[in-house]
Amino acid sequence: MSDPVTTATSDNPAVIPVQAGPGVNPQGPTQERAASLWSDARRELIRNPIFLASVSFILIVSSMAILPSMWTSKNPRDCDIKFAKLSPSAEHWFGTNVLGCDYYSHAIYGARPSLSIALIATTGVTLIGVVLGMLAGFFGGWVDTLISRIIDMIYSLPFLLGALVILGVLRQSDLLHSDQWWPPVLVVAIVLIILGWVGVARIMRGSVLSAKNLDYVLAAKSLGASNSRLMFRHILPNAIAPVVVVATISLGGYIGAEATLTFLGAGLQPPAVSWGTMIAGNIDYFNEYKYLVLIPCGLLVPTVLSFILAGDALRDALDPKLR
Amino acid sequence: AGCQTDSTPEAPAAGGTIRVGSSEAAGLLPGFDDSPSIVVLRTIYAGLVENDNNDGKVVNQIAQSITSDDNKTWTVKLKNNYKFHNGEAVNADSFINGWNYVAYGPNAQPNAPFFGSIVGWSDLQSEDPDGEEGPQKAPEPKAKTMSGLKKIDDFSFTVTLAEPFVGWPATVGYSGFFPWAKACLADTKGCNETPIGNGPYKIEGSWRHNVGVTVVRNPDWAGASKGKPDKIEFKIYDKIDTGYADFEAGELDIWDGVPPAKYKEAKGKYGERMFENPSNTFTYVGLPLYNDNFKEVKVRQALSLAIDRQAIIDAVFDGRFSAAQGVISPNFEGYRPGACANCKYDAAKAKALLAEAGGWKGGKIVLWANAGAGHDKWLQAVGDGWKRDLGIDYELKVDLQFPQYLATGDAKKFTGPFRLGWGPDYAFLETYITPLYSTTGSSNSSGYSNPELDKLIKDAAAAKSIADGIKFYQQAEDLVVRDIPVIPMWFGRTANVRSENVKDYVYNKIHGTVYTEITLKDPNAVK
Amino acid sequence: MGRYIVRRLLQFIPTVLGTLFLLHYLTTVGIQLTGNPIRALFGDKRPAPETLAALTSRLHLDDPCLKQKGNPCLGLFRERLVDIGQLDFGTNFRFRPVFDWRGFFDRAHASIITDALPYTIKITIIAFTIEALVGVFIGMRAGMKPGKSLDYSVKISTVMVISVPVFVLGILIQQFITRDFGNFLRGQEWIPEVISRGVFGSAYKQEFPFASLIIPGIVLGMLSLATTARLTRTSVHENMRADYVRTAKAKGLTHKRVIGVHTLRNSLIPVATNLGLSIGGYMTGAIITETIFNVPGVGNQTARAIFQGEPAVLIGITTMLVLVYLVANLLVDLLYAVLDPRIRYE
Amino acid sequence: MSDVSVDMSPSLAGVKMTAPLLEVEELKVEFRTRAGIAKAINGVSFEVNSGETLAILGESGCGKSVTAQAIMGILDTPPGYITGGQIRYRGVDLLKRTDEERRLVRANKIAMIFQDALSALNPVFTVGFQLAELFRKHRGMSRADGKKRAVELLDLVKIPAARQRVSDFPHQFSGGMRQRVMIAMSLALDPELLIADEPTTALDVTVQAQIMSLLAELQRERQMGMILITHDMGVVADVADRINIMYAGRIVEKAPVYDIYAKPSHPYTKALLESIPRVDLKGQQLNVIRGLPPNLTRIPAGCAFNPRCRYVRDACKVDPIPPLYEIKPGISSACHFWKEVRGDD
Amino acid sequence: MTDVVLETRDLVKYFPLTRGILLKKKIGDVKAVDGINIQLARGETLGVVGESGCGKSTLAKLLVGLEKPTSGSIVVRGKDISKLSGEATRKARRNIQLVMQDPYTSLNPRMTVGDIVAEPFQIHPDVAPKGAIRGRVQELIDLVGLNPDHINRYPHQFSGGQRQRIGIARALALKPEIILCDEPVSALDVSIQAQVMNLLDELQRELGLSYIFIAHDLSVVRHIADRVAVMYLGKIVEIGSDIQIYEQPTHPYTQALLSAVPVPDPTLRGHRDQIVLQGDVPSPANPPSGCRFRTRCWKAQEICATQEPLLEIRQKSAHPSACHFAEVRDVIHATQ
Ligand SMILES: Nc1ncnc2c1ncn2[C@@H]1O[C@H](COP(=O)(O)OP(=O)(O)OP(=O)(O)O)[C@@H](O)[C@H]1O
Ligand SMILES: Nc1ncnc2c1ncn2[C@@H]1O[C@H](COP(=O)(O)OP(=O)(O)OP(=O)(O)O)[C@@H](O)[C@H]1O
Ligand SMILES: [Mg+2]
Ligand SMILES: [Mg+2]
Repeated sequence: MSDPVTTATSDNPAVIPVQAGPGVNPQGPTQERAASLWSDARRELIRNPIFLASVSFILIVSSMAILPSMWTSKNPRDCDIKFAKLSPSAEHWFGTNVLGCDYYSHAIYGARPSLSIALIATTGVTLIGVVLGMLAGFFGGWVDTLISRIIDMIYSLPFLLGALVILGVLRQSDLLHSDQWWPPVLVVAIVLIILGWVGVARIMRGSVLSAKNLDYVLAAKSLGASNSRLMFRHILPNAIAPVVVVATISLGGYIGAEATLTFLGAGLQPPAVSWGTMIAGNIDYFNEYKYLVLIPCGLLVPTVLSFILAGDALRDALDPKLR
Repeated sequence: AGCQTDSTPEAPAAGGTIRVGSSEAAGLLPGFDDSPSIVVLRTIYAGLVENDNNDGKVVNQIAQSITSDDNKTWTVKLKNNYKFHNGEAVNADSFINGWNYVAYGPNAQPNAPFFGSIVGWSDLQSEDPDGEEGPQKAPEPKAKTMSGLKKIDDFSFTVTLAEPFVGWPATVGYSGFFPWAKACLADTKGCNETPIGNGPYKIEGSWRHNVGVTVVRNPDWAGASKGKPDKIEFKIYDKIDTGYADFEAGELDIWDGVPPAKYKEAKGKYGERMFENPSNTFTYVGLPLYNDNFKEVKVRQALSLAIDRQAIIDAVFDGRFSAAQGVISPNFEGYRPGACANCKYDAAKAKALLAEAGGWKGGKIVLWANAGAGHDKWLQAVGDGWKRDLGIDYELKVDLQFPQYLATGDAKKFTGPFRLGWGPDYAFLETYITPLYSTTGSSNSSGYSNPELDKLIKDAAAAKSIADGIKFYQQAEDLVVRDIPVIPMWFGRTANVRSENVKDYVYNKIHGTVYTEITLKDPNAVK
Repeated sequence: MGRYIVRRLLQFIPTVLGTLFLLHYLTTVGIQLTGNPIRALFGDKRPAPETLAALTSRLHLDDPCLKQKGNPCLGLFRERLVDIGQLDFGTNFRFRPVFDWRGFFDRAHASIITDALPYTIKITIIAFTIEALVGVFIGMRAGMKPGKSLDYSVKISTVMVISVPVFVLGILIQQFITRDFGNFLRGQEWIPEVISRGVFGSAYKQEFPFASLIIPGIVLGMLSLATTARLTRTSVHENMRADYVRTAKAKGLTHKRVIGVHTLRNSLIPVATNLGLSIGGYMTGAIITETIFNVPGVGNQTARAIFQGEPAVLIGITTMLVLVYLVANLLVDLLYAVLDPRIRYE
Repeated sequence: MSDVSVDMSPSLAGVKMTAPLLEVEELKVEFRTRAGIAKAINGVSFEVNSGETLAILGESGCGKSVTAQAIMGILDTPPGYITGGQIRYRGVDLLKRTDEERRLVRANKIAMIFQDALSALNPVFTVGFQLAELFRKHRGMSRADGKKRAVELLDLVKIPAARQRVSDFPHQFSGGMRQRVMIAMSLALDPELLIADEPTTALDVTVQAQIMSLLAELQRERQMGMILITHDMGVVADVADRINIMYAGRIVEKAPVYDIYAKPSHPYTKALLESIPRVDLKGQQLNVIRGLPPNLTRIPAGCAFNPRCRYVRDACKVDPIPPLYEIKPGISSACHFWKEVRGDD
Repeated sequence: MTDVVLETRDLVKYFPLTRGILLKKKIGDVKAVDGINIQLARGETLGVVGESGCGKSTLAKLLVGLEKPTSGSIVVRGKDISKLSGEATRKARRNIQLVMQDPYTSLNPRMTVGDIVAEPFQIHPDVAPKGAIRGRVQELIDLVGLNPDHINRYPHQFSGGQRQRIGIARALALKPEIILCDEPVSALDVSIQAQVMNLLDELQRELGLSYIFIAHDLSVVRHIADRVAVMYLGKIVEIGSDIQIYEQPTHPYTQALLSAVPVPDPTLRGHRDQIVLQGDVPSPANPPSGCRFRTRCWKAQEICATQEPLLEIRQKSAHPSACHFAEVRDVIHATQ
């Protein structure tokens, strides 16, 4: 039976010279070993035009947020009521607002608070929500009961009430009146996080519940995998998809929520500008001066869209079945 | 002129239902002081006196006469043919008992302070023995009735004031002085839901909270004008934008108060169907005189002069307000145009004055307003003006909710100029002076104290006649606009719109739209 | 399972107590920080101190602990619990009772909650129906053909809805749909009033108790509708490749059935969570939509109570909402077991 | 409702009952993946007739399931694409028909038993629902009738206490029972052709024997053609009429069942048969085929089996690919050196 | 037995049986594993065969600690592992590994094959130094006959058999003392199956592994097992060396089972003497009294319904058999 008509390749498969195929690094295994869900996803992403477009847009907008002076030489606080509500012109690209401030510089300077609040809040909400939702779903029992009840409690509070009171408390520290730009942003973001993580946590808990008894989780368990490994290597990647969706969606919501809070006087303090406040503060003038609302919307919507599209692309890239 | 359209000789077609936009009242008892309450109360109640729809002059309604020799003890004589909707007669007791009820502290009626000038008022209030912080609860007040109210007979009584006040008869047209039926005093809760008034209209059914109040003509009304529409439907809106939107959708005949941002559009759209008139609400920027930076008069004058009121009104409010020319409403007897020289925009003069005063030393000026009410925009414009013309940078502090904001003001803790407003309590210009600027004024939030002014007020109250009194108050106004303890900004402007179906629109300078006198072109348009 | 439900119901008690305490604490801190809310009733005018004191003490806001920042006022909380235990939820600042169950049956006992609740229930039903049906439907359609034009148009339109603050959205809808388009409809004789004045009215109307809630309901449902649609899309997309979907295809079922029954059912588990959550979320939304469209419901009352700082109203309303929310959540959890029989509750 | 037993199964235009039940010709399927194009099927041809059982054997991953999916028309596209060939059912090329026409062929004419029963059954519907659905959607039966039929089917596949189990969910069944449910599902509509993709892998031998004899019986009764895909040489020996051996997406040998076992004509077949554990080899190493299955993105030139073949010569390592040499009527082999392999001459 | 590495004592697992969706109530127990006593010696392979649903997988899950036993104990080297907790369980698990039955669901769809196989090393970092993991993974992949090229692929890109091998590679990684194979080769074609079995054999010889090998394919079990246990409805009905079970089966169920084994020889088609069992498989929720097999047994008598036959050596059975009428019958060589 075993009269091996040996060819170079048959005996020890490990030494078969690996022919490089498309997408496989000819350098061989060292490089190849790098492949993991994340590195594959990265490779996938940099070839996805929609992802690239979204990310470019996000980068553009981020550069506005980080270095507004690169985009405009005007000071958003140079306002002259005599030049109020001018239509867009060469002097004022986006016209002026009701106080006679250059609206273009507002649009640029408005990026920073909007984006940073949205990003900080989304990150915080996602982190806390994912971790607590995971713990609740994974361990069940009293951990679940405790976390779920806390979720219930926070969830049933009216958002506005919670936000107003928490902001009131945080305001005592006078963070909202700092000379720095970030303390008020942080304060608003913290409020959004405190009240927002529960949604993500519930979604996460639901996904974990259905993922935790799958065979591959059991398999890892029987290998002696620690709970954290089960949760973060096995369950998390397979349960995160709905969270990504909710997180990217709420990112848009947070920009709006900041506007609502500011509108109620609880958020940023004017004359600080954000896109949300630009929309909220000018909605009354919409009939006559449409550009006052359309311009910030025109920045906000594509930004949120970019985040959502990028999130989608990320999620797809993390699903090997789609490859 | 109060009446917008010229009345035709023949009586206008009466009848029909008019639909009026309003908002949820705090209550439908005369003890409530908010305007949605008052709007309804004025149709179902009638007071001792009325303001004439044409010129705002005080005329007797239920009162036969109100007289005094010393401006201190007033004798009120009543007509005897008025009845409450439940058939009770309107007599001296209706007033005396009602006023005592409102004034009695534990009843917690918002209008209680209006009786504060009557002798014996403080006996009806309880005093906390160990201060507010203390653990003990306040005891029962000493008395249940004010000693200053004395019944002479069924249809006359006397009112004794603690201090002489020439304008007192003008104040009793206010809804807080409306009479109370016995049945109403017996069941105030029920009466709040289903009011028992004495006016030309009476409630149909009862108050549908947050939805509406409907009143119908009272056939037993003894007054001169019987009221034009058969029925007035007050529809309750929470936000003026919604109410206005519903007006635009043809659901309302009268809408009082076009939203500021829609004003320009509405003006073009409704043309002569929009009625405009200066209103009596006064907006000002108070200056904290308790703060060293604002002690210098010239600084205050400079700040006031550096505000281009008209530009702000035009830019932010589409020209919706009337820039203040003094501190008294243009609708009031005794108003003088241009009374305030420091209220005109004059950047050069402002700069000069500030220089004279030695410049500004307070660093960034902090502008205060309460949160969520949309005041930040125009305050920014004010600040921008200062920054531009006086080189004073500013910041806004607009994050305090109303109670906290007011408490901060009451505690004199504002660190910079603060926004406040004022509305008249009664149709007498005194209401714009004493509470705001007298040393002990109930709403003197700037901490202004000028003995000269206090004296003028005293003199005015003791004046022989109303006309005499007005002269003193005008002198007081002159002091105020010179010293600028508050920077007068503007008076509001009514912008009331009406549907095509409205024929005669009647406006009373003091109270606003007179719903009971409105006539319709087609009374049957709404079934 | 029965025991599971009983256990969950028992857990309601600590949750409700917890929420009540949280709320009590928030309102207390609110008062401690911002001062006596009664003061604001008088607006810019400063009230006579006596009047203020009288009102304050009648509304039980004169407890000294309300002046000590950070004090949880446990005594007040206990009193409040005792009152609530006796179904006495107190009154608002205008002395209207917050809750009186008899108000559901008898106008003479009308109270804030019994007046407001029916409207909110109606608007919630409308919002929920729209969210569930429309959201799941468009999400499913988008998920079936990912990357196609429908997918993108759903994506873009949901992004619009999501990123524009609700009140802006509501105002725009009011301007363009109920006013401009509505006025056009009202100009047409042949259109029944229930459409032109009811559905497309700018505000809630007594005459059209259901029709005039449709647009507010849509606005209310819109935000979570977007989430539902996106979630459904993702979920369907993920499950499309499942082996049992292949089986369904092999059974010769129509594409519609393969997607609509076999894929969808499995995809609904995360969606169900979201739907359950959105019932709670509606309250935040209702505060805004009800105000914009003048619906005299719970949201409207909550908004008023928040801005006037009326603790009794807030606590009364929230107690009720918490119960609604908890029941909704319990139902969602039970729904899990229906949707996914592999989950078992013991 | 129960007398609505009209055959709602539609007929396909152009069907010739005289034509062979199923002919697959030069079928090519590829998967376009990120790592390149995996040529899973590279020209597979075979036919099945009514009443006949064709067994397809081959290494894991050689493309058996993909072939079956291509016939059913349930290949996931993307990434799988049929790039060539024909699949003729009764003379009609299914690949040229519309989706709707193909849909009606599924389950009605050609049914399939899936390899993995747990994931192939929908976890959220009861077994009864999933069975009754076929009757409801294809035969227009009522729910109650559908359920009745579902119980009958479960009985047919020997599920104990079928009446109660019908409302259980798949996860409540053991692996074997699930597989039987799958079988029941495929037989529900009396298909003309049954594709059984490892139908008994999860079954114990007693049940397997029952199921196989059940299948054989039904096949006899209904003149049903069957494609049996399996690894179990014993089962094949028991039920197959003809055998096709697949390797790397091609058929390398075709022969009647007796011939294969007696005298394999392809080195791969030979090696495969030698790997079967036998009593006499107890305690010894089993024979294995050395080397690795080919990477489908880079199939070697010439005969795909050449790197692992004992009989390999230079000719095997270059194109053209060895054609299917017809050895005798009904027997063919894709080996240049089939004679040597058979030990003929 | 001398070197016992694993022993179970009266191992029992009941699953609660519920009805209804909303208001589930317990209506009984599924007696999946009902009093199993086995011993596994070092270097030994115990085959477990039996009807599907008789509790084989449940037994395996109990042994690796994925299910908690209802009662009874599992003793590994003198320690009752079912009573351990936390870290100790994780340590204990290292020694006893499971190859799962279902290759489709037992691999994380979002991990590459390389990561899946490397995972045991990451969980137990003391097994291989970090730098060596890669090499070990490749070795293992290679060992189970997969192309090391595929290390970066995801499970869904493999055929069922390929996936099963990934599972085996993962279980082998830690070189455990005991490997539980729950039908490890049922999805494999015979040549790969042979490879896997050779591999298991080799590993056993080299490392002295012990196996519990669950399979339906009796010829595979026969090839690999030293001893064989036959299960029926949660109980072992017969246990003995491979020769004893295959050549001299004494329990009727074993006999029926063996007679049904298909033989890869078409010439024998229709000539084998198959014992066809009558009746339905009873439900494990409500097993028959006495002998559980009696409802389908051709030898059943009254005593079978009243008295449960113990698993013991009997007059006509040289090895333990749970039948009152145990008697040798050669079914394998029987032809008609
Ligand atoms: N989605 C896919 N992407 C890439 N390759 C795939 C995909 N699906 C299947 N393949 C490849 O196609 C080939 C054939 O797979 P198929 O499932 O038909 O094998 P099989 O013969 O059924 O094997 P087994 O007997 O193990 O089930 C395999 O090599 C597999 O790797
Ligand atoms: N989680 C569970 N809940 C309820 N019953 C279960 C559960 N798991 C298994 N069972 C039942 O326990 C019995 C034994 O199942 P098990 O999976 O151990 O069988 P098996 O011998 O492995 O069968 P197969 O050979 O088909 O895989 C079966 O009747 C099954 O229905
Ligand atoms: Mg296969
Ligand atoms: Mg099993």
